[in-house]
Parts: sequence; structure tokens; C-alpha cells
Amino acid sequence: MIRQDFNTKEENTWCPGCPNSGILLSAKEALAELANEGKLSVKDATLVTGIGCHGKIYDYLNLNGFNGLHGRVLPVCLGMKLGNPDLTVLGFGGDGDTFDEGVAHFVHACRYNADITMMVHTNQVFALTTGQANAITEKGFVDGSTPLGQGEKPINSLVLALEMGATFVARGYALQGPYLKELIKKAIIHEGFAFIDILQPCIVYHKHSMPYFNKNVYKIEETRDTGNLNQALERAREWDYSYEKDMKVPTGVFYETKRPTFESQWPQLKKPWYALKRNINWSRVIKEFK
Amino acid sequence: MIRQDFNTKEENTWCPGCPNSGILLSAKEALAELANEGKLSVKDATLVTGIGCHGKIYDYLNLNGFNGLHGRVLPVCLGMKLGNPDLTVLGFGGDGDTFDEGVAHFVHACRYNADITMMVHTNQVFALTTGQANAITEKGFVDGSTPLGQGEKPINSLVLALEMGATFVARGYALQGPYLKELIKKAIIHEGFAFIDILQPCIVYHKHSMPYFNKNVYKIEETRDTGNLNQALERAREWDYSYEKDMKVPTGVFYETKRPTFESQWPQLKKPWYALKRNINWSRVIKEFK
Amino acid sequence: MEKTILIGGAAGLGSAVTAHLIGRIFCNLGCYVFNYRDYPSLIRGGHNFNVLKISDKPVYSHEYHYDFILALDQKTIDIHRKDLKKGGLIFGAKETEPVVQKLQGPGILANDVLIGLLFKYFGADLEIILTEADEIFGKKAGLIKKAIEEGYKLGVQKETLRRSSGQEAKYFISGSEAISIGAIAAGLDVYLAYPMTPASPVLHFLAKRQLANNILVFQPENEIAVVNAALGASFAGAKTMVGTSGGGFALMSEGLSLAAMTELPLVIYLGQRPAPATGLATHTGQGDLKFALNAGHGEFLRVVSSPGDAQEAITRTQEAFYLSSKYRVPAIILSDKHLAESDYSFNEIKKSALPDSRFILENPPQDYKSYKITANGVSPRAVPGQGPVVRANSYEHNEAGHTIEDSAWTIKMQDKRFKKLDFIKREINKLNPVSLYGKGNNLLISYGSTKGAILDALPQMKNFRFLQISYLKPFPAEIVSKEIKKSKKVILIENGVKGSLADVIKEETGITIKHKILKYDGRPFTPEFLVDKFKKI
Amino acid sequence: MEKTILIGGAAGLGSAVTAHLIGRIFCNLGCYVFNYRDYPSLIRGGHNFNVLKISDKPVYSHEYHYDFILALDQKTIDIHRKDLKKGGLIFGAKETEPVVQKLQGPGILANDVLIGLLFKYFGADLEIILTEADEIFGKKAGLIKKAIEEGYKLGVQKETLRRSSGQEAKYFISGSEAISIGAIAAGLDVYLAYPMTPASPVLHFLAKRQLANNILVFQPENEIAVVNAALGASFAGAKTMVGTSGGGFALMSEGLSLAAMTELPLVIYLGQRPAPATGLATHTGQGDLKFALNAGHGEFLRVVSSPGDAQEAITRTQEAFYLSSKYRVPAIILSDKHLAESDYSFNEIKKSALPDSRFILENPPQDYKSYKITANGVSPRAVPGQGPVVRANSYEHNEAGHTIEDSAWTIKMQDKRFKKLDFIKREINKLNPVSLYGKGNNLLISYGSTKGAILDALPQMKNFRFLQISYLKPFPAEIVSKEIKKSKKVILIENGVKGSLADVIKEETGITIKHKILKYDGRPFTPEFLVDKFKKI
Ligand SMILES: Cc1ncc(C[n+]2csc(CCOP(=O)(O)OP(=O)(O)O)c2C)c(N)n1
Ligand SMILES: Cc1ncc(C[n+]2csc(CCOP(=O)(O)OP(=O)(O)O)c2C)c(N)n1
Ligand code: SF4
Ligand code: SF4
Ligand SMILES: [Mg+2]
Ligand SMILES: [Mg+2]
Repeated sequence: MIRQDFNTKEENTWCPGCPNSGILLSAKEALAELANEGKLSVKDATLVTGIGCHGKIYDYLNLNGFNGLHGRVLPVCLGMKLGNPDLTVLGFGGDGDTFDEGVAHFVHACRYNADITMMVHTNQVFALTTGQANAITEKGFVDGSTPLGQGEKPINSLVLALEMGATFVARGYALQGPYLKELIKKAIIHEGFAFIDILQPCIVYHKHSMPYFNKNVYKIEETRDTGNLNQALERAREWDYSYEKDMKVPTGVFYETKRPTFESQWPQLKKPWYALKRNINWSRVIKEFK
Repeated sequence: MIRQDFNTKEENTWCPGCPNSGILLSAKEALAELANEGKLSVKDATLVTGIGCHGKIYDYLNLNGFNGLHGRVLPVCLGMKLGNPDLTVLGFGGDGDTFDEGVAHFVHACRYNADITMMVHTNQVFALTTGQANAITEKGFVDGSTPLGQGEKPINSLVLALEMGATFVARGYALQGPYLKELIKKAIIHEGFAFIDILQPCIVYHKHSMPYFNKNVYKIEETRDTGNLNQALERAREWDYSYEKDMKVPTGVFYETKRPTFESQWPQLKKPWYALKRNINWSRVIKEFK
Repeated sequence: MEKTILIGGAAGLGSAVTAHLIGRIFCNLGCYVFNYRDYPSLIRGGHNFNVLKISDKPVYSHEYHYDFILALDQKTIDIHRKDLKKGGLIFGAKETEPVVQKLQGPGILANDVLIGLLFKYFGADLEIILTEADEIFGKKAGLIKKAIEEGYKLGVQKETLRRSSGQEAKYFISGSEAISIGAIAAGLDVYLAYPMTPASPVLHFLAKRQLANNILVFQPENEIAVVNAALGASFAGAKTMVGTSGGGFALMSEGLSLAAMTELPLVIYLGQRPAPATGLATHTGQGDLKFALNAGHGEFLRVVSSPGDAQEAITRTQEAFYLSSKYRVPAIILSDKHLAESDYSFNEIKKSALPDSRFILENPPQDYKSYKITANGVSPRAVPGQGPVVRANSYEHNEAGHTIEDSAWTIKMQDKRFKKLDFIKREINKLNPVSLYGKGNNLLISYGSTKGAILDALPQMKNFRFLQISYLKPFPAEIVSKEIKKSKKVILIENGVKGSLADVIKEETGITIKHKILKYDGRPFTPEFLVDKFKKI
Repeated sequence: MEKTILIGGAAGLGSAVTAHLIGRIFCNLGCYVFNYRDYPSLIRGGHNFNVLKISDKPVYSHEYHYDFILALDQKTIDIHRKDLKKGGLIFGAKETEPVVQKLQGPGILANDVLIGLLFKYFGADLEIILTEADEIFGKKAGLIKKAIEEGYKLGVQKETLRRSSGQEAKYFISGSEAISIGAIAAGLDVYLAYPMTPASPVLHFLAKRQLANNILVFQPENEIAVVNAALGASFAGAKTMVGTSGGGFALMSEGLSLAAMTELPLVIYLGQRPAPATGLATHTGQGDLKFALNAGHGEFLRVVSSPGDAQEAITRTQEAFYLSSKYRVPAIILSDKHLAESDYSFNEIKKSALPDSRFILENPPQDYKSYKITANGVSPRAVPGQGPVVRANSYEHNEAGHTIEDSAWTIKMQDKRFKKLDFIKREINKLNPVSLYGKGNNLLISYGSTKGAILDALPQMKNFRFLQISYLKPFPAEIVSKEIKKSKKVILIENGVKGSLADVIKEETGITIKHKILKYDGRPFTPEFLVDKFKKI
């Protein structure tokens, strides 16, 4: 397969130059390579998106897809795994989507450890609704709904994921295409809940991100032990999503571990339900009532 | 004042021996003492509860009160502070309430740092709905909705609070009345978001808690530096809400720090709105449209 | 024979379990039984009670006059003594305590002593009782059976209840159990719910039997997760049901709209209780009807049915799955605490003959389109994993499921989705959307759990027929309108404040119903209450 | 004089801002202006356009035939050229590019060149235009003004538009702005909203002006937080409003039920857009009517009003606050994208004379009870901090606000809450719940933003009156019924798939409306469309 196999004919309506296109490209490449490597059955791969600029990726990837409600990527992903454990489920969420409207699901998804890959397009704004501050926006940011300046520090989503039990935690940068592709491949291969915080600087509503990232982003050394939670937390705290001064912004795999998956707790969840022909034994079912 | 001043005539319908009564007692005593010490204006104190056994405290405390929806204690608390910054707002939530239905609000409440005291009755079940597992229930717990055994590790709510920015984090034990009272007093006096995880072993649906706590609970040394986040996290991890083996269960103040409160970001939020008589200058309001 | 038995006590003392066991035994003896349960929202203490109505004729309701009061505490006697019928008996601590002491067992054995006492009165065969106890309590039955025997010894026989040859043992089943096995009969794969009274019994029932029935039951973090996960599972091809009560349903209403837009099958079990807000958590009411009919933003089709008893709960649940799967629309089963937590008795319990088909293409074509426009508006369904790309879109979309914003596609898709209406209507017309009982020029109209009390009161309402409406959406307007028009006097009966069904009937038929018998204190109707109000109209 | 101007270009090129500025200038010149905005759900690219209708007589709608096309890109010309009227003019890159190059400014200056060109055509006073630019752009106005001047120089004068002595400058205001200042007029303290099109403009408007108006605006983490925080603020005594669209409203529906149970005032601004689900995010529709009327579990009172234009949006918003505060019931203002994002012009903009009272006791008595049962069902309101204990309870409760489960209190409280209905009805009857326009034996019926196109089409619909319904709940059934009954032909007009208002009218009056003109492609009506459909009936 080549990445073009994942093209659709839909018109791309992201702003020209929006790094979302980088994410799209990396995702296509990751999918194609995994398929070629025999590590992915494309017909079993399904993407789920929220509502926001990020969600448009649904239309640009020629893959099974569910473009859901704002904030609800993760429960849909979870349900898919309950409906068919063979599916490879890829969530694409916005940061507003995932950490404002839907943060309850994120906290629990980390805990459940279903075999899902969750990629969050971190642009530190509600972009599609014209750039209001969200849970990841730095303190002091001024926008339409917060003209007095965002009052609180943002959530560090990596820390949240690590503390709540995600078994794979990484950060990518939309403009580091090949590297992001590798991270996406690793996340998909990982068995369990894999979270990638993808820095996706919005060039309309959060213009100061891209130059900052281009200056400060660095790749975590390959040699590092990714099995140490405390080290991962420390690394995750290196950048606090603020822009007041230059801080190093690490990208790469922060943490990876193994834990039984969510799906494995049900012995009866072995194959897709739709392939099952049931034969209800009614007299057995009603026996207990007499 | 004496604690009896906070009595109501409502019949107590907690199970006889339920540690919720201990929480009620400590709360009354804390309020009375604070009032006597001139640190609390009782008429400005308001409690907010969720739905669950814990929520019944609404009826047993002779105080302004809002018995809200399941899971929504914190937004109601927040709204109260926006409606009248002079109020002393006390939230009583269930663990299901706060970490299942309402965990989104908890994550953000820690971040906002409004001057609220949030007490969570941690009994590791949805007690009032007959004891189903919740987000704080230990792995393996068997109940009506999870007969195959709870599949995931619980959320460590102290860690969540610490990581998400709560400025006061403590744990109390309902059966350590005088100590719990002190913690409640400190939390109320604290300016900012104060979270107390109150161990409240349910004696009907989670019977193994109480003996475990009675054996393993210990008080954090008074001399400890409560300003160190990493130490607080370490301490918070000492017990992971499980029962497989004996672990020490610390109670006391884990962490305390200062940060501007949520309310302080609005210069216009200085006194209760209800006391404000507005005089709308209509021609000023419409001037910009011509 | 007709007897009414009250059994009461503080929460935790066992009245509900005992009532259920007594009901089962009477059923075993060939009697008809209706079991009503009344309890406040607390775990220990307070006052719970059950009322069992036993009869040799079918019975669907309870009353508040008792032949027996079985008291697990003094409060039960204090509260209910006034309702003891002349010649009625009270069994309580006086009888049970000596036995419990003698057995040196836990206080809970009082229940079993009472069972013994009661059935001795009826002269029932002790063996039958002990066998039932074995079935229910399994390994724990030892002491319990002893206590029953002791009670039995203590009792005084006044009647001789034997299963007569013609009378079969009855099935004894609650509304919740019926919904659950209806779902199983329909081919349920995945049940998702966050606990909420009175829907939780379905969660518990199905969870416990998940391995036996090869289904999956899971309790997600909240109702929003429930509905969205359900749609994920449905997209993946699972037959999926969710359950909740009013507050949780409100939280699902955005997801309901999503179900309609994505055209993914979804069955929602909605157990009503008195509202607004948290209301009376453990009581009953029918206040969510108009919400169920109109929940969710935008205009879209849905199926809303409401069974009147446990047997109907089975078949309506199957129908909900059938219609939802076949037409790719959400289906809501409207129940309430009274249906959910009451036990009904039947000679047989039947499932409907509707197939449990998945309505999923075996071999979807390579050019498959998730939202293909067809003559009846239903796009053949494929699921991911089959091969072709499958899509579900919350935005307005074209046939392939891609997002569109233009005028032409919007119109086509809105039309497509509504095209199904006529076809669903036709299906429903074949499913007995209404039932008529009795004879007369006048008409009672109701829906849902009120059926029981109405049927039992009907013989006392001379010249009245009873029209039970089982489908609220699509509404069987023609039949309802015809029945109303041919009646002289029409009375609506509803467990609600304003009589929402009257609004629905008016919206659907234009007909105003002037007379209403309403009850909105959180308690269900009894025939006596109905007849009393009836006389005043 | 009547001219229609289209200005279009990719998102980000400035068409909306320019259209608004042009509208303001015409208003300043004494013209009436209606400004329609059309844009897809994207941030840069695609095709946005505005249609400005300019007239010396009041105008409330747009059309798709243009006297001028102001093109910020070639796509605009390609798409709309076919709709240029005979003799119409296109101004585009050909005209603007040389100027932008000459000024060595950013491409965005093309907008201002177009403004210059246009107003030169009308022979408008350059000074007036430059002054407006100053007002709108403040410090950034320098280059902009230059570009306007250059455009003006380039243009050709064909008319001489001067504000004639009789004609005042007009106010130019959008529905969103009107809702916002209506809330300010009503004494708004706290506005809470999570962004959602088309409700966000109210959030932005109020947020920006919060210090000037001494109000507080906050965007919580999601809509559930919004509604619950709003009730917390209301409990604390703040006049509180929330804003959202259908999906967010669905998430608030549990909270709506809580508002009713706690009897805390709450105003909800609901801006409709095409659904189900995410639908067409930036377009218009009226599909949430029945959801707004029935959202929330349980039976409870609510007020639902829907203004037809910006002026009415001001007063209906005031009324919503007034009724909600006085009667302690939730009030919903039903708007849609078309009302929210269109600009209207008026000679004056007025607020209603309703007081902005808080309806909070000055000195609540020591034995104050939050849910005291009174003759009209309204319990006098106190707030925490005043002294006596104040309570709000989501469970059913007694007068003191303590939780109850018994039958008697439940009935009393349900009755109490519904007692307000008659009083609210009486108030609404005094608030012109409907408006009648025109003369004739026949009747058009509609509600909300459709008013504009209908009014502008009405002169072409011979012998038709237009009945605009502004209160949907409580519904002015008698007046509506009377008007329908005295009409020969009745036509419902609605921006929806099925004509929900017809269902509402039938539910409220029993009358079936046979003729409907519906539009459900996400776009608002135009007079031309209406007249065309009208002729076919
Ligand atoms: C329930 C609900 N609330 C609000 C919205 C409006 N909405 C659409 S996209 C969006 C924010 C998107 O922000 P984010 O998730 O960060 O995505 P981005 O556009 O930045 O990629 C919002 C608030 C909605 N569609 N549904
Ligand atoms: C929206 C909603 N969902 C579900 C419920 C049902 N419910 C009532 S209490 C409760 C759980 C209570 O658990 P917790 O918060 O831990 O309180 P506890 O009873 O243990 O004190 C639930 C699920 C509800 N009232 N509202
Ligand atoms: S608004 Fe920002 S995030 Fe959205 S498409 Fe444009 S650049 Fe990308
Ligand atoms: S069920 Fe548990 S938490 Fe609830 S009152 Fe009883 S002991 Fe306390
Ligand atoms: Mg974003
Ligand atoms: Mg609990």
C-alpha cells in the first residue's frame, strides 16, 4: 500500500498551511507502512473523530470512520472495541474536545486501558469555533470568550494520562512528519490505551505556538528507559504548555508499559458479534421464573 | 455556637453505624468552632451535595444548602462563588458522584482554584444505588453490575487532585472524628480549592474497608513540609485504594499552597450581585449600534 | 380465592426477598400473584413493604386492604394495622422471635418463620415450600429451611391450597426481568448502563447472566459515555441496548440525536420515576412521556413503545430491537418503576415470533455506501471489518457518509431519513399497537404500567372499554381516533400531573380528552382508587 | 431606492466585516438595511458571502439577485455572476488589485477599495464613510481609510445618496447583539456559555463588554457545568443566563429539569441550527422547537418565547428574565442562526418598560421557607447570606426544602409548582404573545426568524394576514385558535422538515393546519421563495 491509498476525494478545508495536514500525512503513512509490514488489517481499522478542525480528518482518510459528537471520541472508541474486539481503533480528538467537553472520558479511558490509539490535536484553542481558550490554553491568553485573559494554568495532558494509567504516552509534533509517523505506528502496535499529544499549532488563533515549537521542540533520546513512570512524569513536566519563557518541549515516547487490556476482562468477548448467529433457547431463558 | 446549632429535625436515614454520621458530626463541630473563632460567617456558609448516601447530609445540616444532581456538586459550588463571592461554599460529594458522573468538573475545579471546600465521601461504591463498583473501587470487587469482578485499578483521587492543581489536598477518616474536624477547619480556612478525601467505609456494600482502615490508617506527621508537591504525590501513592495486602493509609494534610483564586480574575466580582441595584443607561448601551 | 398479604419491615430486614419467595410459592401452587414493592431511598432502616395479591383468577394489581400482615418490625404493624381486613391476621415478632431464638440464628430468619406460618394457614405442602427455598437460596438454604419448618409447625391451618389438576404452576416475573429476557430473545449482544433506579434491575439481571447468555454487560463512567459507547458498539455491528431513568436519559439526549443522524440501531430502556430532577428516586410516575417523544435536537424519527405488563415487556422489547435494527432508528422502551419492580404471574411466558435478524449485509459490495438512498429510506447496513469502508457521520452527509453543507444533499438526506416513517407505521400496525379490553359505549385510555390496575378495576366500571396504547411513536392515530369517536364518554388515566397522553392524543388526532384520572404522588394506581375517582366523574 | 449587494470571498478575506461596515454606512445615510450572512464551517478558504439589502423602506430579508457583486476572490464571481441583475455591476480583483499594489498594503485592503468604489457609485459623502471606518477600526484605520479613498477615487458616481431631512440614521444590530443588550437591560449579572455556533456571538459580545456593564462572563468546561453553575449562581442571587445551540441544550436538559424542581430563575438562550446531531453547524433551521418545549424529565412549567427580529429580541429577552425571576421558572429564548447572525436596521431600538427587579426579598423573615406554598405558587425568594437558611433541593421536598418521599407533600408540591401557570399565562397575555400583520381572509402562521422574509413577501400575498407567534409556552391558544378559525385558508411557514409548529398548534388547539411552506436545507427563507411556494398551494 501507499499513503495515497488512504486519500479521499473530499476537499481539504483546513486553513492553507495548517499543521493538521501534517498529521493527516503522517497518519496515512503510518497506516500504509503498518499494512505493508503485516501489522494492520486495513479493513478492520476504524477512525473516530470529535467535532472541531481536527475532526475534519474523518473526511480525508479513506478508512472506516465515525465522526461523532464534540467531546465523545473515547466512548465511541470504547464501544467499538466492545462491539468488535478485532477492530483497530484510532481516535482523533481536539484538545477542547478531549480535555474540556470530554475530559471525563479521557480520565476513564486511561484507567480502562482498552486497545485504542488516541491522538489529540493540541492547538490550545477551540479552533473551529473561532479560537476561544480551552483547557490546554496557557494562562493569560486573550480571546473572544476570555477578553480579560485566561485565568488558569492549563492541564498537562501527558501528566494526566500518565497518572490515570495510560499504558503508552507520547508527544508528537505535526511538523515533524516522519517522527510523528513512527510514533503513530508505535501507538497503534501498542496493546492498550495509547495516547499521543500531537502539537498542532493553529496558525490563525494561536500564532505564537509554531515559532516557539520550532525553536524548542526536541526529541527524547532513543536510549531512554520508557518503562519508568517517575521519569516519564518528570519529562512530561519539562514544558507546561506556556510561552512566557523558552522551555524545552520534548517529543517522543514518554512511557510504555503492559497491562491487561479492557477487552480481556470479558471471556465472552472474543470475536465480532455481528458474525455470531444466535440460537436463543427460550425454555432455558424462562426456566428460572417458574 | 455549639454543634447542636447545626442540627435539623430531619430523620437520619443512613444505616445505623454508617460512618457518614461521623462526617456529619465533624462537619458540625468544625463549623461551630470556626464560627466561634470568628473565622466563619454562618449565614454566608452554604453546602452543596450530590445524589447518593453522602447527599443526605444536606438534610441533616442546618445551613444554607443546595441538594443538586448526581455528579454536579462542583459546578454548583463554582456558580455560587460567581454569584456571591462572599459565600463559604462546602461541597459534599460521593466518590461515584465526583469521579464517575462528575469527574470532568473535578479536573477543572482543581485547575480553577475557586475558594471551595470539596469533601468526598469515599466508600468505593455507588452505595445508594445498592453498591455497584465505581471509579474508586478496587480491582476485583464483585457487585451487581460487575459480577465478573471490577476490571480496572481505581483512580487515586489524591494524585488526581495534586496533579490537576488543587491547592489544598488532605485525607480524613470518618472514624477519626476530632482529626477530621481539624482537617475540615483547615480546608475551609484555606483560600482556594481544598479537597478532602474522606474515607467513609460503607458497612453494607464494602464491608472490608473499615477493619482495613482501623488497622492501617495513620496520621501524617505534623512536622512534615506540606508545600512539596513531589513528596505529597509520594505520600498519596502509599495506598492505592486496594485491599490485597496491608498498606499504610495516610490521613492528614498532604499538600497546601497558594495561588490566586478563580474569583480574583474578575475585577468586577467583588460583592454579591443581589445587593447591587443596577441603573441601566440605555442610551449608552445602544450607542454602538448607530 | 383472593387474598392480600402485606409484608413489611425496615430496609435490610428482607421483606422484598420474602415477598418474592412467597409469590413464587403461590405461583407454584397454581395461583395468580401480583407483587407490588414500596420502598424509600435508603439502604437500612425506614419502612419497606410489599403487597402480594393472590388469586385463582388472573390479577395484575394490588390493594391496600390486607388479609395478612407479615411484620418484620413493629413499625409495620403500627402503620398498616388500620388496613387489616376483618378477620385478617398479623404475624410478627411475637411469633417469630421465639423461633429465631430457639434456632440461635440471625434475625433475618424471622422472614422464614413468617413464610412457614403463612403457608401452614393455607395448608400448602411443606415440601413445595422447602424446594422453592432450595432453589432460591442454594447452599445457604439450610437454616432458612429450618426456620420455615418451625414456622410451619407453629401455624394453624385454615385452608387447603392444592394445585388443582387444571391449574398449572405459574411463571412469576418482574417487568425488569421481562425487559431483560425480551432483549435476550431479540439477540442482544451488548448492554450498557450507569446505575439508576428503577432501571438498575435490568443491569443487574443481565450482568449476572452475561456468560450464560454470551452477552456483554458493562457500566461506563456516566450516561453520556453509555450512549456514545453504545453507538460505537452498534456501528461495530453489536445489538446494543442501554438503560436509564429520566435524569440519565436527559444526559443521553444529545446521543439520541446522534443515533438518528448516524442511523445506527439503538434500543433505549427508559424506566420512569417521579421528577422533575431527582424527584422521588424509588417511586413511580409517568412524567417522561413527552420528553421521550421529543428528546434530542433536530427533527428525526424514533420508535417509542410502552408495555403494560411483564409479558408485553418481552415482546415490545423484541419489537424495539427489530424495528431499530431493520429501520436504523432509535427505539425507546418506556417503562416505569411500577412495571419494572412489580412481579406478574402468567401461565406461559411467550416471546414474539419476530426474527432476531441483524439486518447486516452478508457480503456488502465494494462500492458500498453507508447512507445509500433507497425506496424506503433504509440504507442496507454493513459494518467495519467486512471490507468496504463504512462510515457514520454526525454532520449532515452524502451517501458515502462524507460531510456536506450544501442545500441539495441536506434536503435529500432529511427526506431519506423521514421516508422510513410510512414503512415503520405499517410494521407497527401489524404489531397490535393498541389493545382493547372489555365492552361498552365508553372508553378508558391509558398506556404503560397503569394497565394492571385498570384491568382489575374494569369489571366495576360498567359500560366502559379500556384502550391501552402500546405505541406512542409512531402513534396509531387512526385507531385511537376511531375508538374515541365511537365512545360517549372518554377518560384518560395516567400516573402523572397533567395527563401527558392527552396532549399526545390531541397533537396526533386533534381530539381533546376532557376527563382525566390522574395520580402523581409517586404511587401507582389501585383498582379501588380508580373506581373511587371514576365514580366522581 | 432598493439595492441588493453581495459581497463574497474565501473565509478570512473579510467579507463579513466589510458587509457589516457597508451596512452601517447605509444606515448612517438613513437607509434601511438587512444583512444576511452565509458561511461554511471552516476558518480559511471555502466561500463566505453576505447579502445586503438596502432600501428607503423597512426591509427585513435578503434576496439572491444582486445589483452589485463585490468579489474578494474569483470564486465569488464564478458562483454568483448568474444572479447579477440586469445592469448590475461586479467589482473585483480587476479594480482592487492595482490599488492594493499601489498602497503596498496587505491583500485585505481589497475590502476597503470595494467600499470606496461602492459608495462613490451612490455618491455618498466620503467623510461619513471615513468616520465610520475610524469608529470600527480605531487605531488600525489609517491604511484602511487610504484604500477607501483610492476606491472612491476610482469609482463612478451614478446616484446621489444623501440623508434626507426626514430620514434619521438607523440603528444596525444583529439578533445576537439584541439578545445581549436585552439581557443587559434586564439586569443580567452572570453569563455562562460553552462556545457553540450560532450562540457564540452572544458570549463574545457580552465577554468583551463585561467590565463596561459590570457583568461577569465565564466559559466553563462544558455545557453541563454551564447549566449547573448557572443554577449555583442563581441560587446565590445572580441574574443568570446561559447560551447554547441544540447539542449543548441537550446536555443541559437534565439541568433544566433541576431548574424547575429547585424553582431557581434561569434564562436559556437557545440558538437553533440544522440537526440532528452536529448537522450543519453554521447554517439555520428551526428543528428544536418541540425539544425546547419538552426537554427535561418530569412535568414542569417553562416559558418559551421566540423573537422575530432584533428589536423583538431585546424585549423578549427582558421578558424572559422578568418571568423567570418573578415566577421562579426556567425561560428559554428560542432563536436560530438566521436571527442571531443577521443584522437588522431600525429607527430606534427600544427596551421594554418591564422592571429589572430581582424579586428577592429585602428582609426575609427568620422563619423563611424556600418553598412556601402561596396563592399563586410562587414562594418569595431569599438568598444565602441574608440570614435565614435558604435551600434548593433536587429531590421532592417540603416547604423548608427538606427531602420528602411521602404522598401528601409530593402532591402539594407538584400542585404548587403548576399553580403558577395561570398567572404566567395572564402576564403573557399582556405581553403581545402574537402579532398580526396585514389584512385578509387568509392566514400565514409562523414564529421566529421567518418573520423577516414573510413581512417582505406579504404585500405579494393577496388577502393574507400574517400571525407571528412569539410565545410558544405557555401557548396563546385562544388567540391563535380564534385567528385560525376566522380565516379561510391557513398556511404554516417554517424553516424545518415537518412543520413542528403545526404539531404544537394541534396539541394546543386541536386544529390541523393543512398547508405548509417548509424549507430545510439550512438556508433561511427569502420573499421570492415564499411567494413561489405560495403560488403553488
Ligand atoms: C455539545 C457541543 N458543544 C459545543 C459544540 C461547538 N463546538 C464545535 S467544535 C468546538 C471546539 C473545538 O475545539 P477543539 O476540540 O480543540 O478542536 P479544534 O477545532 O481546535 O481542532 C466546539 C466548542 C458542539 N459541536 N457540541
Ligand atoms: C444522572 C444520574 N445518574 C444516575 C443516578 C442514580 N444514582 C443515584 S445515587 C448514585 C450513586 C451514588 O454513588 P456515590 O456518589 O458514590 O454516593 P454514595 O451513595 O456512595 O454516597 C447513582 C448512580 C442519578 N441520580 N442521576
Ligand atoms: S483554524 Fe487553526 S486549527 Fe483550524 S484549520 Fe485553521 S490553522 Fe488549522
Ligand atoms: S449503604 Fe453504606 S454508605 Fe449508605 S448509609 Fe448505608 S452504610 Fe452508609
Ligand atoms: Mg483545539
Ligand atoms: Mg460512594
